[in-house]
Amino acid sequence: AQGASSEEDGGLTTLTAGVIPIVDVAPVYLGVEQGIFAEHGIDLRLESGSGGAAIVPGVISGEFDLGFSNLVSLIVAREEGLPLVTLSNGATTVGEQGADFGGVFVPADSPVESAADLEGATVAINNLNNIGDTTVRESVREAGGDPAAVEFLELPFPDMPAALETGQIDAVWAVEPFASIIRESGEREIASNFVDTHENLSVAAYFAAEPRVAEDPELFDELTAALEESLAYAEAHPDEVRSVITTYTEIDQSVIEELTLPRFPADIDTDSVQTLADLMVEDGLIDSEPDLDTLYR
Amino acid sequence: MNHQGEHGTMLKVTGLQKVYHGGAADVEAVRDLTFDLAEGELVCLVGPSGCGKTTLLKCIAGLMPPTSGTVELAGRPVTAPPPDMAVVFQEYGRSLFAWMTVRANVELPLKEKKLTRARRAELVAESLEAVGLTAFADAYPWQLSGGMQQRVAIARAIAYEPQVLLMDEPFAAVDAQTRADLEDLIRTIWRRMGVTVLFVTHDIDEAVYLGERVLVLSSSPTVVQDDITVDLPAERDQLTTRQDERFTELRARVYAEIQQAKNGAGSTPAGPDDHAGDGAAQASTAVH
Amino acid sequence: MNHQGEHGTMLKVTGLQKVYHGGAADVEAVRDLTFDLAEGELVCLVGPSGCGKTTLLKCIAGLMPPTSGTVELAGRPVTAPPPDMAVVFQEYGRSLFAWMTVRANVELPLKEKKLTRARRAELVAESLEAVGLTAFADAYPWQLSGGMQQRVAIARAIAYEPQVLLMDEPFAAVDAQTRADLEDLIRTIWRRMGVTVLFVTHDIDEAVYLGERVLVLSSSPTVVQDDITVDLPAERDQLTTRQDERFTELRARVYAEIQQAKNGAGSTPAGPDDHAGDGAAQASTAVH
Amino acid sequence: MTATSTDSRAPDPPAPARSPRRPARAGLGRPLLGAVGILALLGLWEAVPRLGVVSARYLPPATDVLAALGVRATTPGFWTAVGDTLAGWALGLAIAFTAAVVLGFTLGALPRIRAYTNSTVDFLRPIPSVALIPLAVLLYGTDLRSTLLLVVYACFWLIYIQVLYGVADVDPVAEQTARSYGLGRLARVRYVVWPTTLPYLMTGVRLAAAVALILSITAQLVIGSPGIGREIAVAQSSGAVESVYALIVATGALGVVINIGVRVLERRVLRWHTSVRGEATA
Amino acid sequence: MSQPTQTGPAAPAPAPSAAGTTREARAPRRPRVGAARRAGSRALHVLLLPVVLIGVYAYAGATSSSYYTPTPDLIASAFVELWFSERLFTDVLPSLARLLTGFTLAALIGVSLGVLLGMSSLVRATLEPVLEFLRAIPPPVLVPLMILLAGIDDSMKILVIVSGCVWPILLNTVEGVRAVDPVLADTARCYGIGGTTRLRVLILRSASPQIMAGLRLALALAIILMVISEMFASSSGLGFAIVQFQRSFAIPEMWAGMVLLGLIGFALSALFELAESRVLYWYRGLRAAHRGE
Ligand SMILES: Nc1ncnc2c1ncn2[C@@H]1O[C@H](COP(=O)(O)OP(=O)(O)OP(=O)(O)O)[C@@H](O)[C@H]1O
Ligand SMILES: Nc1ncnc2c1ncn2[C@@H]1O[C@H](COP(=O)(O)OP(=O)(O)OP(=O)(O)O)[C@@H](O)[C@H]1O
Ligand SMILES: [Mg+2]
Ligand SMILES: [Mg+2]
Repeated sequence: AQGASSEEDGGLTTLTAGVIPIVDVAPVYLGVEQGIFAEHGIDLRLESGSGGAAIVPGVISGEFDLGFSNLVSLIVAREEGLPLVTLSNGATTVGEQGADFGGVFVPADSPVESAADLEGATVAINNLNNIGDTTVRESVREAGGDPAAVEFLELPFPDMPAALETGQIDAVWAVEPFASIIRESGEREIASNFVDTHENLSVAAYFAAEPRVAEDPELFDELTAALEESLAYAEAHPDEVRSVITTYTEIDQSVIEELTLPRFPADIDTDSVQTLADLMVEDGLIDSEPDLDTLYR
Repeated sequence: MNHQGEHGTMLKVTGLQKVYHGGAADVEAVRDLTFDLAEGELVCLVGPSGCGKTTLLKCIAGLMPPTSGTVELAGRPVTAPPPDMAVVFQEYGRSLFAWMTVRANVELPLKEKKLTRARRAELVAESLEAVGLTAFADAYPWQLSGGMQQRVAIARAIAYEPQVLLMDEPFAAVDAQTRADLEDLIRTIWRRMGVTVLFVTHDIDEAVYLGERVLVLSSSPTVVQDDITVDLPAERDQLTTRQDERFTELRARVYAEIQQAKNGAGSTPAGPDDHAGDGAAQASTAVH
Repeated sequence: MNHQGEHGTMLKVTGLQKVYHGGAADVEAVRDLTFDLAEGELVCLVGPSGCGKTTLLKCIAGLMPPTSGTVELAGRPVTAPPPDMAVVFQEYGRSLFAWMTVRANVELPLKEKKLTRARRAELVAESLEAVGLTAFADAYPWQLSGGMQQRVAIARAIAYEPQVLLMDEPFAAVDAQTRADLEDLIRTIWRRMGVTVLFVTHDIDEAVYLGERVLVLSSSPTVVQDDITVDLPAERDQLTTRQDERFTELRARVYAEIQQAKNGAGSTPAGPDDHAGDGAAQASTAVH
Repeated sequence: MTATSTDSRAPDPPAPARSPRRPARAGLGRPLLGAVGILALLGLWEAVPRLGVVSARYLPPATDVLAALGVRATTPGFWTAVGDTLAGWALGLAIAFTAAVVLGFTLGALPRIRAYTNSTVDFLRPIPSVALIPLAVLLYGTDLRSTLLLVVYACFWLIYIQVLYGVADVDPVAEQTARSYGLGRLARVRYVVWPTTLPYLMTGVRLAAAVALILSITAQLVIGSPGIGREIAVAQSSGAVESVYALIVATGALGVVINIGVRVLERRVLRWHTSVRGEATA
Repeated sequence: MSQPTQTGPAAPAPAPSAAGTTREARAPRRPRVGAARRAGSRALHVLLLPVVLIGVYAYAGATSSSYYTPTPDLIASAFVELWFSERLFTDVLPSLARLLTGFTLAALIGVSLGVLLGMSSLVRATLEPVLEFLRAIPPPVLVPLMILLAGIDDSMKILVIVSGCVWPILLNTVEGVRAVDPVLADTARCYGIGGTTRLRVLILRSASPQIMAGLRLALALAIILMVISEMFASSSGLGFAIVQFQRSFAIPEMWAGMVLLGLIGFALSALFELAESRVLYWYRGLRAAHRGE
């Protein structure tokens, strides 16, 4: 999709998105399926990999026209001087304690009762120094514990259920579909860290490279509009979201029916991002207060 | 022909046949060999190039299973290399351990025999002395000339103090003088220790000078073409023995046999009378 | 001593010294060799085991740089293997390419000579025929006996039709009869093609029977101990020549020289008079 | 025993009874043994979760996984994925092979120049391909070329080092023979160095074949270009344990098939080598 | 070849068995200046190409700088800042310890299993498909299973390292053992050399050139696998740090980590070279001997 905007294809402009095959990106799949992008003159191709490792360089190099990433990563990248801007919101916490699409889990027989009890425990997080540990620390803080006393350890989400069940780890922070899998095997949820951080927390966003956007602002206006429309559509049709998930993941049907979907508001809650940024400064993920205004397109 | 002398039979080869299956066509290296060696006998084996001497030796040493026939050593059938047997290989260079010094090469089998350190040192020193390599004990085999390597292999065999000694053209790479010395060395050891020796050589003089008997193999299909008793006195000497009239006679006889073996279709293990020359015989090893 | 005969000098070795630095101690393999070969001469080289014959040959073949001294071939100094020179190595087994059949082994150098396919086939067939291995053309070297491998190496050398032929104990592993045949073969080729031959052997009879001259090397420190002209008729024959009186004389002379070379500290390239026995000489190759 | 040993071409069928025995053993016995080995592995795998050593949820029994694989194998998508993976594998391996062989032989023959490259080679070799992924994506995006970069980078060193050791293993006597017969540099490489290096090279190829497979799958897994790797990624992030194992089995099976191929090749090209001929003779 | 300085009127040299005693320094073949020169040329060998490459890279970077390929000075300063700190002890040393443990284990397993497989064609035929199966599986996808079996502590990481770098050792050992010279093997059998002695003096030694090739490959692989193993279930270590830098877009730091990996590789390789030159002393001597050195 290099220099994609010129590639006219039946009147449509072909754009490529780098996404991760998880529940959160269902709206774009839905948008494509519903023809929302086509209506905006865009033929959106979705490429999925297992991790973010390839998405940011892909967007920077122009391989992808847009990508999907959590906001902590985006803030860090921006701070490190990568010219990234957000296009629209990606996924937002459900905002309900104990019923979010991600949370902190402990084995059923664990002595840990609340986030405060995590002091001295080891918690598995998919990526260290990222949104997971930042928000879990906040949960600990809110519950009156000392976040510095919590040990974090990296473990991919897919390995968490097994690690938790075999007792190799005290607690895990997991998101859907693993949250459901863990719940199903009877483990206990002790905190909803996103909710603890901000009840409207914008967890992830769609983003693009600033120079690309500046090059062709109209195209990206259309793209943003299509994204927002897709998000709104998804928000309005949860059943369709559940069914579109089956097309790009292999999540078990029974799990799909159970799992908690995030909310898909179209706009980023800047207030929640500010909270997040403050926490990042506090935890030392970044050195100074970031200039968030430049992050939003 | 009965050569067992006063002792019992040490080595008994019966109807030995060996066919190699490796290549595209099967090769019958030996057809049917039957002979035996008495205990403490020194027998030389001669025969045309490629007639199967090495093959025979390897079968006797238990390194290769014969295709048919049996080898018995001191009454027991040989299926694996028997203890107390030493072999000097024709490919002397490849039979030395390149990563060990000359001394270590000679000493290694002695270690396996669980001799004391002192005894080992003594044997190594003696045998290296005997082959004239004392000064090279700490050299590596690849620092030696061909003849010297061959002498290391010989030193290793004699230091081992075997009951049976198989040697495959062991003096091929040494000079005439050294060769004479080594011949005498072998005879001395043989007489002193009563070891049974089977000695392959291409040098007819050597065969007659060394052996109590000379076995002549035919060219392939290989059988024992002749078995000549060397009725020279036990006390031999490079000068006098070789000038002995009987020596010359025997030598001539062996020579004739070999010539015949090479040219003729060595069919029966018979005397030196009934042979018809045939030049192409040498090429007939490959059986298609 | 001037042996150049009617032709010019083909090979000129002057003050050749070779010291091996490889091991712990340096070893002086050859001290000071000076001699030359006329074009089309057949010279035999004899000397005690380990005296440096192989070393000398490798220096002549341009495979090793001498420590000092020079080798000149047809007037040009040798620094790399010269063209039109064939070498038969003492380690015949390792000099054959295990991954090629006998035929391919013999043919390979001819390919490099850019001969036509037909000519190559002819040469290969002829030379294999000459050494009696026609039937084994398609076998691999490791399917052959030691003597057969050696004959392949010889076949390769003669098929190459070199101007200079260096042979390092080429008949060590073949039987007496084959050896005699091969000796005659070498002489025939030499006479027919006018090739210059340097032939290392341990067999004194062979040296005298084959050569026009016999060079005797001393034991180390190695020098040319004697240079004996073989004044036998050019037309030689296994039976008559060997019975010739002159043959016996020459043979005795070479034998005496070698014995002396082995026992004495051959210091000067002198005649057979001035030698004092020194048993330890053989051990003296290692220079510290 | 009045044999007519006069003519070598005389049809003299030797002990024909013996001949058929070996091919039978070589042709049937080995794969059978191999199958026994694989069956034993599967048996162990079946037993471990069934006996509750580990939870069947995280290590499903072999039969379940094979069943899942069976189902998957009926879908065309699976075979496209296999095809994509193999494409990256084959191309990457071929490029790495060519580059490593050419460079290995060149530098192996020029020890002086090689001395200058050693430090750099030692420096570059331990850099993990996986860490190069961002760079690969930056350079080539997510298409095949990225995968190729990673595959080639990882495999190149394997073959290269093997070739260097192989070149060093040339028998000096053979080498000298070739030189004395006037074989030029190229001819020596072709007739002497190459055959000597072959066993090393074969090992290198077998190593690299697996590593190429691993990296082509890892690249797909992380970058998300199409292939088995991406299927694994999707299955993993969906928590579909059985699918993950099914795909792993498919990967392993590919490895076995590839190895069989290399072994067959080896038996052909190394017929003369001790390691192969030793099993045929005696 | 050095010029000969005639060794005096060498009277038939005394029997050299008493080597060393009469080592009348054969006219200093390689004077001390030579030693210095050799050290210098060795330094040149090591440094020339890297310097040239860095130069080219710096030049290319100066003309077309990219975010993911920072200039050498940026990498260098990041390098100094990162690794000349206590991170060396918290990240690098534990990683190195795991690396060496893993490599050692892999060497032991690879060589012993390799000898077993190399010596018995029966065992080989039985196990080869299984091993090939395991070999083809990417270590990253095996990590979950390893976590199940070995937990998430160091043992899992060592297991990852072993499971990845055992293969070159294993394969090379198998091939090396299979290629033992038959004449030598026969010699050993004749002289009753069996069991562990046979293993020690025959099999391992003659296979050693090939085993060394395998070990050398495995050494670099072990470093790579150390990084991979730290991508899972870890919170410290060199590999972890590199991944972390990469993920947080600290690109010069990431490159600094890679440079450290390279340097570790180089250092280990140099050590290995030292060991190899001792183990393969005979092998190199043998080859040099035929070249006439
Ligand atoms: N591995 C093998 N495969 C096939 N044929 C073989 C093999 N080894 C030997 N032969 C054949 O067996 C025959 C006898 O070989 P052997 O080595 O026993 O002869 P030899 O009597 O020792 O000869 P020489 O005196 O030349 O050493 C030869 O024709 C040879 O070609
Ligand atoms: N690579 C080497 N390193 C050290 N010394 C060596 C080396 N090669 C040969 N020598 C020594 O050089 C001397 C001469 O060896 P060379 O092989 O030339 O002897 P030769 O005359 O061919 O003996 P032979 O008749 O036994 O083959 C020997 O003393 C040997 O120990
Ligand atoms: Mg033989
Ligand atoms: Mg020699």
